[in-house]
Amino acid sequence: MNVMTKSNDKAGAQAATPTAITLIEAITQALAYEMRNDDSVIVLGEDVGVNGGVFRATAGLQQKFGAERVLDTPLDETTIAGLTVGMAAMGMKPVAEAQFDGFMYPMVDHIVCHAARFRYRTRGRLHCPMVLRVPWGGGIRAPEHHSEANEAIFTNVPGLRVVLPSSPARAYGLLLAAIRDPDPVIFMEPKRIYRQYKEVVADDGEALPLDVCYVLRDGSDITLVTWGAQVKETLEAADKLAFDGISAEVIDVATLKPLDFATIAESVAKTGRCVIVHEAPRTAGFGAEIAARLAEESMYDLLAPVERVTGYDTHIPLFRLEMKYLPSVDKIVAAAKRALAA
Amino acid sequence: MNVMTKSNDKAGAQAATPTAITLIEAITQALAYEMRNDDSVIVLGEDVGVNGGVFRATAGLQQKFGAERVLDTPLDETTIAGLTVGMAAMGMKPVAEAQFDGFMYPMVDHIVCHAARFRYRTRGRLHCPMVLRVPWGGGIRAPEHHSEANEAIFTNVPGLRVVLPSSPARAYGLLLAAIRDPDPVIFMEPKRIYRQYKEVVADDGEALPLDVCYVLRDGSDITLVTWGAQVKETLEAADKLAFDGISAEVIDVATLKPLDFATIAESVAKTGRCVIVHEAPRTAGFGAEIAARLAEESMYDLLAPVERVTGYDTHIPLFRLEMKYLPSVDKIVAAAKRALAA
Amino acid sequence: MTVAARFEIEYLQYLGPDGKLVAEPPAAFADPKTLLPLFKQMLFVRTFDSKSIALQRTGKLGTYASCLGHEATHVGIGGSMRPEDVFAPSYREYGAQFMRGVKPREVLMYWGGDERGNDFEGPRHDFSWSVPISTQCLHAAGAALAFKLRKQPRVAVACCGDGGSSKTDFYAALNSAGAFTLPLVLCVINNGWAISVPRSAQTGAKTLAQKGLAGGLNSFQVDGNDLIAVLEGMRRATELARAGGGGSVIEFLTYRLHDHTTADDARRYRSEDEVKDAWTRDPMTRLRTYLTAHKLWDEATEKAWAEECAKRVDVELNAYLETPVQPVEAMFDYLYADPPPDLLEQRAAAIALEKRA
Amino acid sequence: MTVAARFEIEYLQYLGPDGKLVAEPPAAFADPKTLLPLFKQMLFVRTFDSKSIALQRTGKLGTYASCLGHEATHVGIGGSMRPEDVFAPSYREYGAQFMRGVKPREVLMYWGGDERGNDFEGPRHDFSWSVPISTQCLHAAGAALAFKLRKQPRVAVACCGDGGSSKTDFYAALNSAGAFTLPLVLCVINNGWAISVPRSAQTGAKTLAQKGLAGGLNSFQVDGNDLIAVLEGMRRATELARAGGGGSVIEFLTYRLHDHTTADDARRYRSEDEVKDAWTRDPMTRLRTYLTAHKLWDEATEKAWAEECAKRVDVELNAYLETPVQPVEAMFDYLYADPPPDLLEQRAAAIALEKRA
Ligand SMILES: Cc1ncc(C[n+]2csc(CCOP(=O)(O)OP(=O)(O)O)c2C)c(N)n1
Ligand SMILES: Cc1ncc(C[n+]2csc(CCOP(=O)(O)OP(=O)(O)O)c2C)c(N)n1
Ligand SMILES: [Mg+2]
Ligand SMILES: [Mg+2]
Repeated sequence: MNVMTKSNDKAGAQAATPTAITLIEAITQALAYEMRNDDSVIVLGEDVGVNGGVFRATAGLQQKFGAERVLDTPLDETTIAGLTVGMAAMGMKPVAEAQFDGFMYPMVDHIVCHAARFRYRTRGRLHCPMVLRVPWGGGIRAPEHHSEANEAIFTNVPGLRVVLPSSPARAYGLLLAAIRDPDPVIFMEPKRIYRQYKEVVADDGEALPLDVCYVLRDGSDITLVTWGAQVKETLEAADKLAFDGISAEVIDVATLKPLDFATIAESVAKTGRCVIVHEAPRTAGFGAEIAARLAEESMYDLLAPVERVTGYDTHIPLFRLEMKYLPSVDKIVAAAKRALAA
Repeated sequence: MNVMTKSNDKAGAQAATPTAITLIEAITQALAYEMRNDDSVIVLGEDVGVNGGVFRATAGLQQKFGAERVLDTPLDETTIAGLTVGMAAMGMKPVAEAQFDGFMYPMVDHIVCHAARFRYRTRGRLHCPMVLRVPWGGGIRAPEHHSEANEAIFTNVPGLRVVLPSSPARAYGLLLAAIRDPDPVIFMEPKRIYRQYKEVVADDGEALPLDVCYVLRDGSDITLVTWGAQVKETLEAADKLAFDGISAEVIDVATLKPLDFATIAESVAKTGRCVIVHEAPRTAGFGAEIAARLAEESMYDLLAPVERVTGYDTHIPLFRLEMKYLPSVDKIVAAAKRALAA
Repeated sequence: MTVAARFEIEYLQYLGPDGKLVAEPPAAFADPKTLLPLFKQMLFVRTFDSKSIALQRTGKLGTYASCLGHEATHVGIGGSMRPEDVFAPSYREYGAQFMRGVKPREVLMYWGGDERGNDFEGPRHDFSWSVPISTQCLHAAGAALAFKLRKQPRVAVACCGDGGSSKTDFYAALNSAGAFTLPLVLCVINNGWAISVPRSAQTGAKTLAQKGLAGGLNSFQVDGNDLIAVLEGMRRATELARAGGGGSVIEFLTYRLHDHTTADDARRYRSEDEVKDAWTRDPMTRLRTYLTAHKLWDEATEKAWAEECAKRVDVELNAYLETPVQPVEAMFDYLYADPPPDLLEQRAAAIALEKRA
Repeated sequence: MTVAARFEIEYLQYLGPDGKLVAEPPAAFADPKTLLPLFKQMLFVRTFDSKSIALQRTGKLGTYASCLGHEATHVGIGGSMRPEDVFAPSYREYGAQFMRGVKPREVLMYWGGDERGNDFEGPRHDFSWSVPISTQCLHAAGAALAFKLRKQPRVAVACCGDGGSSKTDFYAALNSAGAFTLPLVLCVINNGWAISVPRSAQTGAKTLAQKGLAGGLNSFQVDGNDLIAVLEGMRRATELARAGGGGSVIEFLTYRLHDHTTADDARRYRSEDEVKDAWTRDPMTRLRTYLTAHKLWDEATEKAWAEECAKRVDVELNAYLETPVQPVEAMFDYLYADPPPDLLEQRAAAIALEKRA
């Protein structure tokens, strides 16, 4: 391997010819980069050490940075959340891992009452520069509680950022941004596409902007808005629609909170139609906020009712049925056609 | 006092001439009724016993029904939630109290992972007939964490009911319904109006229907949709609008989840305009779901963009500023006028 | 110096790793014959376990959590309970569940991604598997509270792991058991590992049993590979509970001989030597030796029983494999007793979509 | 019988309720002179407390949590810490906070409904008041972990109540302290009541100190009305922590002489007799007697100091009362370092609304 290092670059570039990596490898790469770059970055969670995480997101980090930078915690999510808040308040930058989406609930108290409030409560005297990473969503044939899309739990909570990357490049760039952000970030990783495909992602330490939507595909007839694993199905739906001569714009929301509604509004102003796609249950899922903003601010642009393609208002079933629960390319195409027919 | 009892009525009517009572007294009255009526009903929480609850919602119940029916728990909300789930699964009907909205977060795990799932998980073998009561919302000059409107935490969770009464009569009737419902109910009580006014509420054990909106005032020009403490401001706003010749229909959602959208849709079909009022932060508050449904299903009825009058996207401040945070009559009137001018 | 309180944590062991008694067994279990049916059940469980792992490897089962090495603890716990008691397992105590009437096919259904596995025929009031670690301990405490309030002589028994004993729900359960004097037995099954995290990283406590002292509970350790110690520990705890004497924390010392689950590769984080060493304390071997010494078991019997186990497991496997998938509406039908109209609309839409497909 | 572990919970007391020594004081506190500044601080705190209650009664303060009866514990804890240590209070340990530099006016601001009370001048790294019970214990554990990882010789001290010792966060904190050998001192201030719930209803444990055994921590009780015992207990715990020896749980036995807060009426749930009896163990009286016996204090000094305290408290009260309300934009300005555009729009709208009003 051809190793290139600039002496004034603490983090260093690791490889001159970056190879294509998966989303999960991009996560690991971003963690490693920022741990080299900033020694206040600490990784903690269950099995993140020697084992490298149940999904291998932290693989090799303990070997590289030592057991004082990568900590296996006792098995308690309340503990992880509370320790993270306390460390962050003392100026460290903890990046905690919740092992699965379904195990985040015991963390809600410390996140909502403390992480999201320290700056506000103390008028800026203390704050919480922390990231909580969590493998998110369904579709991997996992046991119960390993498949939940629970982003809505956090989107009504002031003071938080909720970020959901959908490609290796965005995983790398947004995770770097999340770690560097001085406020708490819930970083949800679509586990279904952890290893779906590879992409060349330079390990250059360049963060991508938070708080903005990413337009993945330009279009003029209809706007498809989504995030996380469903980006894939949505892009495929756009392909299918194109085949029928329909030009779909595809937007990856990427940061749900705070929402960059301007980008969505601009697109809908152009297309007049909008389908929102997410895998969480429909009622009061985050899609509702986007539809609400459209009803408030884009009413006169809308040529058709807004459509939501979502999980049903029931729990995601165990894996024998789970794919029937999730949004599919067909469901998205059908919704788009309904909107276009309206 | 003129006591009338029917021998075949276990619960018994306590007073022939019911006196006017406050919302909190209606809660106590409903609890007492159902405890007489059904001995599987158990009240538990912090300070609910001798002290009768910090708001006196359970005043006198321990004296009346004994310490085995009204239990002071150790000071831990995880404990309260977990015990409640376990008791409910064994066929009791626990009515747990969280002392304040801001202390519910440690209960989220047991509510979301278990209360909401027992029936689903076991294909009906076990279920959770429980109620979690919680004083909800701001405006009482209380310390931090005593003023939160956090209903949105629960509205995306399948399997739950979320109920928010706004008058003594609805508090009585809906709490009875909640206790009798075989599924878990989060019962949020607008503490700001606990003692705001009195109303005659017969202690007749008559439940009111869950899962339906209550139309509190008929109108033809605009629909005002709200719940909880804001019902008062909304009705006052309707009065003010009437003064200007505007006829506002006022809907108390009452059960947020599952939502009776049909009643709202019907009203908007008539009025063509809608203002949604709630005190939780705007983004991804439950108002978003209502606006989203309008954008999906009532697009062609809408004559103006939907308006939301809500708390800001920040934490409700400590009490010196809190009233500036909450929706007010003026804010509602202004929003209605914007909608009417559109 | 004034001493406000003093405590001791007892350790129970009767049958050593070599199959010889290290202490006089308690009267109730002095006759080795009483152990025979449990030993047979342990063998059955081990057969079930290895066949389930094999099934998973062929793609016919989802992630599966093996119980290899836990047989004495699991079967001993299940065998110590009465039908009217309530059991709150974590996710690998099949031995305990089989003793209570849960069918192997139901275990397979659960790990096979079908909720109907939780609708088991075992005691209908038992809790189902609990994936969120140790939350079942609090549900068991709630059940125990219900029993106490109803004055029923029933006991709630919950299991969690060494890792699970770090979970706040475990602490909440023992705190409640002490505060309300609940008929609750908290079984901490210390198998040395919580996935890749060793017992030593979970806590600074010398024993996991002593956590019970935090709630004023009856707290002790047993050798979880010694069926007699398991039975005696459970006897003490359930008798105390049934007599209104309150809760216990029992730490069962055993070892997870397999990977955490079929999705795990334990070689990444623990040494072959440690596992080899743990095999010398295998619960099966010592009991076999003991029963053989008492002429209650021999190779021929073992062979016959092994065949019988294999046959019975195959019946269960086939029953599982032949169970058709639930219809799509199953995801709507068990959410509410009284489903709201919107949900019924979604249900109808899902069915329509199926028909089209 | 094999014993796996043995424990003892020690109880520290030096100065009895009558102001006489019941045991030889430790060398560090053998000279009564060392106690004098702390005693004066205790008197100051009591003055502050009664004036704050009076202020609340006139409607010029929100709900206020009195510290009456806790003075020795609070001042002793604060007086045992170094500036670079971190303190994580619950909501009534003003005595400890004053020792660290928090101003009385800041306490009043907080209870007066103004977030700026939390922006105190006391150590800028100290945690603010924590209303959600015992959550501060875990934040202190996180701080202790940060100190340890950075190899700083700093100690994190958290306070919670007897009720707070039932909270899962408290257990999580002591579990972490043991697992990571953290420089953490968990102070359980057992004042007999959690609002209306007596200590006896919180747990079946004989002492609250023994909860520390669950995490393998150094665990003991002190007489929280005896300043010497408080100081000695804190000395032992902080020295152990600073030396890398890990965490402690100290149970301070004291009594809440006032209502829970000004929003509470304790007569509903506890007897006058109990309160009368508790007054016989008042921390102030015994220390006054002790210092007077050593000619370090007398009535004239007390009178002069009481006047001084009253004057100082009045200055603080006035400073609080004269602080204007924050502008409306204050509710937007401290949420994010980098506020999103939508929030800035809401901010502008709120300001515009103010101007119109
Ligand atoms: C709340 C929660 N967090 C994390 C997990 C993921 N997880 C599953 S099993 C396990 C380890 C459990 O270890 P232990 O309690 O010792 O039980 P064992 O598996 O050894 O029987 C973890 C971390 C989970 N199921 N629930
Ligand atoms: C999580 C949470 N639940 C409930 C409350 C309400 N509450 C405030 S103080 C208190 C009692 C605390 O008792 P204790 O811990 O003994 O402390 P003390 O007030 O006696 O100092 C309760 C229940 C709270 N603040 N936080
Ligand atoms: Mg284990
Ligand atoms: Mg107390």
